[in-house]
Amino acid sequence: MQELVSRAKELLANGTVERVLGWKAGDLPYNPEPAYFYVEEDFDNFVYNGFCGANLSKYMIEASKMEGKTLVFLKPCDTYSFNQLIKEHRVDREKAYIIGVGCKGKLDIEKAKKAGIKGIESVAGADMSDACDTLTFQTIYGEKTCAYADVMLERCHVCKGKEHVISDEVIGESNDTKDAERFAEVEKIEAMSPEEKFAFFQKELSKCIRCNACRNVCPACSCRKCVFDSTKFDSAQKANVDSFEEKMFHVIRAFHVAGRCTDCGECSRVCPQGIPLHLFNRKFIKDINEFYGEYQAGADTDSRGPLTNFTFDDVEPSIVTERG
Amino acid sequence: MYKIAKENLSALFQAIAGEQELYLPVNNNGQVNFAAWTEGADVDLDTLKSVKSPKDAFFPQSENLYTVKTEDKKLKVEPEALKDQDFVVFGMKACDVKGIEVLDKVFLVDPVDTFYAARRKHGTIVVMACHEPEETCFCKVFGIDCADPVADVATWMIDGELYWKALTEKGEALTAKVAGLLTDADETKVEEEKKAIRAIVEKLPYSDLSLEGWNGDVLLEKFNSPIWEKLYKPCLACGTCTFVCPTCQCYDIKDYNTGSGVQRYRCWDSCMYSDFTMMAHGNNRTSQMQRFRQRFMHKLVYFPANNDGMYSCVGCGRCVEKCPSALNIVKVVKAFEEQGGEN
Amino acid sequence: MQRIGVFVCHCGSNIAATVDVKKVAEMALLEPGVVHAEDYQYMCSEAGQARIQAAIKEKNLTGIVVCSCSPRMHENTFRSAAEKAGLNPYMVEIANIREHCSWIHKDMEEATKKAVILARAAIAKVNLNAPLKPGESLVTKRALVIGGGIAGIQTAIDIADAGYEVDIVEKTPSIGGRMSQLDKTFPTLDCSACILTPKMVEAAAHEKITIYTYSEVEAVSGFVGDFTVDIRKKARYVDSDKCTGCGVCQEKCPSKKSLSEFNRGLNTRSAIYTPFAQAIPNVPVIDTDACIKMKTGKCGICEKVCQAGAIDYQQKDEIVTQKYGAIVVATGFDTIKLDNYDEYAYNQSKDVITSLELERVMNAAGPTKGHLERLSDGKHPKEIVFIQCVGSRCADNRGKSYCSKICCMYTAKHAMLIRDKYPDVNVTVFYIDVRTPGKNFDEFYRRAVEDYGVNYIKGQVGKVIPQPDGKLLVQGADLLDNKQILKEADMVVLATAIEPNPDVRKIATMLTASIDTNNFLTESHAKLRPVESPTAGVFLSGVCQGPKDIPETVAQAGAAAVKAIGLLAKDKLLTNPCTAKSDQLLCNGCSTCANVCPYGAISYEDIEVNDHGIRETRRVAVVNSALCQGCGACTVTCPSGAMDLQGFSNRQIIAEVDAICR
Amino acid sequence: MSIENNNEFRPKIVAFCCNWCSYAGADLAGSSRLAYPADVKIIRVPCSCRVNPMFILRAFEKGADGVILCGCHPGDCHYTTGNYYARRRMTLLFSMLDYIGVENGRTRVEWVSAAEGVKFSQTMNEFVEKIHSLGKNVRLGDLRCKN
Amino acid sequence: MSHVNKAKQIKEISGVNPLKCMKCGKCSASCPSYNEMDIKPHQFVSYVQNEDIESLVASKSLWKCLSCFACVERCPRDVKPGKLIDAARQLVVREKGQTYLSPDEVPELLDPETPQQLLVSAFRRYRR
Repeated sequence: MQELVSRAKELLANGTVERVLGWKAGDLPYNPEPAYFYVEEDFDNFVYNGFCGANLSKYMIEASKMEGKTLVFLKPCDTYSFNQLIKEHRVDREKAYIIGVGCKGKLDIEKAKKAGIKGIESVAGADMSDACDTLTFQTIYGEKTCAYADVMLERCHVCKGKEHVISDEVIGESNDTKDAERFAEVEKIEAMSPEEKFAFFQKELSKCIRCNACRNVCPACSCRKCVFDSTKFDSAQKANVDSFEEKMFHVIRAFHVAGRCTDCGECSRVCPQGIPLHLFNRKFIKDINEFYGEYQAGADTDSRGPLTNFTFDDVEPSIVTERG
Repeated sequence: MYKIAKENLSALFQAIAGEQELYLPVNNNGQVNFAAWTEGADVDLDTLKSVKSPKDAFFPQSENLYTVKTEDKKLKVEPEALKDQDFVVFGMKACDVKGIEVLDKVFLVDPVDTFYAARRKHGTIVVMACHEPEETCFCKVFGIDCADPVADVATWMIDGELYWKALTEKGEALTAKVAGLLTDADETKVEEEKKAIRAIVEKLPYSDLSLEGWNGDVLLEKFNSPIWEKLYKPCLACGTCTFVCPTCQCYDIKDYNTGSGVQRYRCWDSCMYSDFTMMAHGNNRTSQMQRFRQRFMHKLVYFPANNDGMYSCVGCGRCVEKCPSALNIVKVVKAFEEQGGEN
Repeated sequence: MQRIGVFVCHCGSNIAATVDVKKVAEMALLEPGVVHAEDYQYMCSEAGQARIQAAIKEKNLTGIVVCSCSPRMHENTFRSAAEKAGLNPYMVEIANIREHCSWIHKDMEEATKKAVILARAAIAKVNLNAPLKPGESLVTKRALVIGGGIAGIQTAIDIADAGYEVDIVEKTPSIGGRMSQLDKTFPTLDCSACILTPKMVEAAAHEKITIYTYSEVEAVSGFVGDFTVDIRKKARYVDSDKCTGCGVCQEKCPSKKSLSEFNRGLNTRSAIYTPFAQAIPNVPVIDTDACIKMKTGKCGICEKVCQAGAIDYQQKDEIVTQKYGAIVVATGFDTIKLDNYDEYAYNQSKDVITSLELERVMNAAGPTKGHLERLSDGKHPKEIVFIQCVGSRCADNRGKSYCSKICCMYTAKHAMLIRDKYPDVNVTVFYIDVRTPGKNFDEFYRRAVEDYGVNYIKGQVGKVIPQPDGKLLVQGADLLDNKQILKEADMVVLATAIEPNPDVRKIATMLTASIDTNNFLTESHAKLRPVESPTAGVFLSGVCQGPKDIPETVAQAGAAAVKAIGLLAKDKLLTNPCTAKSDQLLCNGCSTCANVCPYGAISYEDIEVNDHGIRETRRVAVVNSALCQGCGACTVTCPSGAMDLQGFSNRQIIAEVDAICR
Repeated sequence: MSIENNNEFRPKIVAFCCNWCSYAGADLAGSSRLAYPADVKIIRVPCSCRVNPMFILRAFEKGADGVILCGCHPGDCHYTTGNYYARRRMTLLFSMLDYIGVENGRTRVEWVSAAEGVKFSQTMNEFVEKIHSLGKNVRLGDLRCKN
Repeated sequence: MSHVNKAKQIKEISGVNPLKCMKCGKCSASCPSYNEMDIKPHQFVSYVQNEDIESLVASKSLWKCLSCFACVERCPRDVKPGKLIDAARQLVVREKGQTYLSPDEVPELLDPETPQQLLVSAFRRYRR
């Protein structure tokens, strides 16, 4: 972390960048927030640890409008989002100085809390320098420990890899965290009967409160005005908890980002109701891979997305029925 | 003071639900929220905080106001019926109850919101003391005692037994209905529990948060502070904080085209949304900074200025837990405090 | 709120027999916005139209729905009727209650119910219609012809004769194209040069035609009626204005070892050269790869001998930018490379030649001065074998899948000419099929067989084996006699497949004209619009569209010219108003829409916006309504819903959906 | 009307037809008097690529029991490439609907040329039959739209 | 097995679609064993197309083909008569069941007249 700070200070001092976009320590041991750093003193609060799950790529849309360059710290998976945003002309590569940061898997404090850890006063083992694979919590109710991997975000278990697909330089080591198959959950659902599938999604989606956190955090959902907020399309919907969220909202949203979603997992991370929203996006990704060849959104900045492309002998929609 | 063994609670719930609707914390796919009790529901009284506050029992996220139907070329308006059945909300916490008090200030003053008023009239609240408060709690800051909560019925869960104490007429009435399931108890254990809870509250990291200087007198000073410009930056403009909040009361009114008519409904709105208070001329808050500022100014300045110093925050800490960008009201207060110290 | 009139047509009994038209009108009156509804015997009749017009005026209608036959039938009728009554024609919607209702249902109740719903959907749509005005764009009265072969020349002359300015851009130093390389032409055997040269001269002399030879199209922007084209005039190093075409420079040039492109590499030319004697313009160019002065700085002989002082070693490429209303592509063809056909020994023996090479051999101005001789030893051949379909009709990737169309006829021509001039030479043609559709074509082929004794053998050649004595052993099959044939030949002529000029791909990309897998330009409709590219304002002339012979090429050149003239004759173009439109406040500038636009109609601009008080510069999509054809691909691909299609807007379609599902 | 009175299930079916091929194919079916059930209502769009997946979801939300999209055969698109994009969009959408538990016969894409009146009619007959076998769309309809 | 099935099998084994043939005869023109054959290479295609497998299997040509693959190489239509012959041979071999030669028996059976190319070809063909 010190290396990140000193490099950032250096780049600020020599005028390469005007500001630094990173994470600032929170008021609890596990809630750092995305923040800008402008001068040397700002870095007193700088932090980069296992709780820095936020994907800073989306913030670069706004940062691209500012004067001068912004130094941004991107984790390997964040770089895919950044690339995709370049492709969609939503960020300006020239306005970004990208330092790829190492990643050892990011943490989901909810998982610890679900495991009964409450009243947390401090956490040990979440720093990048910590080599241990255990997290130790000091709580009001005593010391608690749990395995690092058990508190990891879902997305880290199916990590795309620790390569930075775009960066100006890379600092820090990464650990391979992949220990599950990316499409295993999707396949499980695919194998269900229509009734089971429907029940599964109804149960999950009935929790939705339409807070729009999934949409607003999503780097692919970068529309200036979302169709769900726009009166123009006759599609504006707001917090109709009955039907719309359960049936349409998430499907439409997933379709809107299909072929552009890098599977960064932010939607699932931020959902206050713990809905596994990635299951929608990943279904599209799986289908795209199977029907049109392997495609990873954000792997590059110039290829055509699968939905703005075609081949003469693409599969027919009837494949959905035929494959049973 | 009565008590009932934990294992008999389902009988208690069944008894209550036999006569009226019962809302209580239910675990659905890993998330605990208040929901109507049904046979076999996974009731969860151990989780301290439901994801959403239980305010929907009185102020649902979405409710119909009236339906307009077309009959040939004429329109027929069918108003939605007001709540006319009694119901019980079981397992609210002291902060949640305080949240309802905040809502009362909005909806029960003239002009009275009839939908809300009807629900308040028919609802009986059973509150539970917080056995193990968490690091995100700061109800103490607002003078709430989560060890000794006040509602129609107050309860404590101690060593596998629920202690039960009716505090109001409604509470007495409910107690009478389920008296057969309750046994008499003395208050010793409850007093001990209260002490234990209060001791923990003292240790909570946010308990010493100071709201000094947050009142209507400093409106412009706070409003014009340059701190907002820094604070709002990570905000994603989602509505999570407002939708989990027990006191946020803003709503939007919308129409839904059912094909054969229009349903007019209201639903929670969020001041964080870009289309919040959108009017014909446009929007009076055009930047996210302004919208972000609005939320906290409302909770900590405008509301107390209009309501005898009552803040429209109850320190439940849900926003602290749920904000995707780890922003929250505590960070806002602290940021001003730090700034104040420097100046 | 619209004031909508609904007009239900009986169509005699076509509709009225199965649909209760009165009921449809009655039900329509209950729909929002409808202030008038009536039914009538024949809405499309004069009287019916008059009723519509009367209602528009009396009831002050802002939109109308006609419940009648398919819009493909009478939409235009009703639109112009409405327009005459002062209503915008795009405020008319048709509910198709004949083809889609009365004609397919028998039960009156059921058909009536459906007609009511179809009317309701049309009413819902028209409620959201907005008056549309066809856009107008000015037409630049000048045409560009890319390619200066017979196709390009003919097109240019025809357009120029109609009084419009035409520019021809030709890549090589002279116009004339493939036809200038031919010796004689079938089926009349007249000399190619004799009929082509006058055309070339006519084009060059035409006051309306400007010829850019040794030039290439570098960039194209704009759209139908208003293209802007950059033409690169490559440096000739000879001042065209001064040069008298005396040819002394070519005679004196010491560098004479470059292969002659015009003679298909069968002989050589000087470094400063005109491709052939009748070249137009008769101004040489310097081949910088061969020129000693250019390579070493020493020499300069041409400059010294040039009386006119036309040599200019300092000349630079020049870019000419010109505006055009129409563009005709006439880029022609070449023969395919034979590297994949080792079995025919083309690369092994000089005596195995392509038919185009034979043209040069037979030509009096060719490498052998028109004498038929073996290129290896100059000897007079006694036995010549022609092999058909070399690289044509090929299913694998060695050749082309299509029939090159011209080979059967020119082979008959070659065989006949040889037998005519040299009766001692035996000519054998190995063929798969002889294809001679065309006026006097089969007669021509029969003459070769019957009058000239050309030996046609049904069967293909498997291998040509050069022999040590210089002969060529041809191993073929005679499928009719079921024999394998071994034949010693002195020369073998390959009817090599033709392919579009390889440069056409680059040009098609610049024009956003579509191209097929064989690099032929695609026509707008295979039967009904064969000389128009799907890209408006781009026309196709000659082999660039598909294999064809000279008469067909000239015919198509004329057709393309007429299409271009038809366009240039207009002062303004009316554009289909049902085009896509981008809402600049919603647009993200993400470029997704441009990716799917088949017409290149979407571009991006940085504009200043005031989005509810936020002022900023944004990259937004701009649709060129002159190019947009209104397919709507962009509207669906647009993530923000900024892109919408006028006349088929999101809200309109959703309103129809809602009305049907209600 | 009596159709509503007897309790027979009459599905609501929306058919999107491209203007150049399929709408003309439907016209041909009409002029050839090739019957198909009145449950099918056609919406004319310029090209199959104009059909936004949202339109299909919207139809289901508002109570449609089946949605079919007809366009020019691949390679024959009036706008050269529109139906290729439509094909990809619909494939993915249908797969997603299948994934969330919507019966997968409720949606269909069929390429119908202007000359294929017979095919249009046959397709519609088949499709209506399929929807009959699936019954009312209960999974995607919005509860508020129940009349 | 009916002749229809046999024809089908030959098509399957060879992967050849005889309908693609345009009857140009380049195969026969290329064949070094042409004169030895009673059914000529280009005719193989029509025999298969006409499902006259009996004659094909009984023909000398089957054993005169050198598997030099000249026809396969040069066929412009991707029909590859050589593969049809190969397939017909396999059909014969399969009908014999499991009574294959053992390697030891081969030298005895070798006809000194057998072209070396055939042996090389066979090795090439059967090495997998």
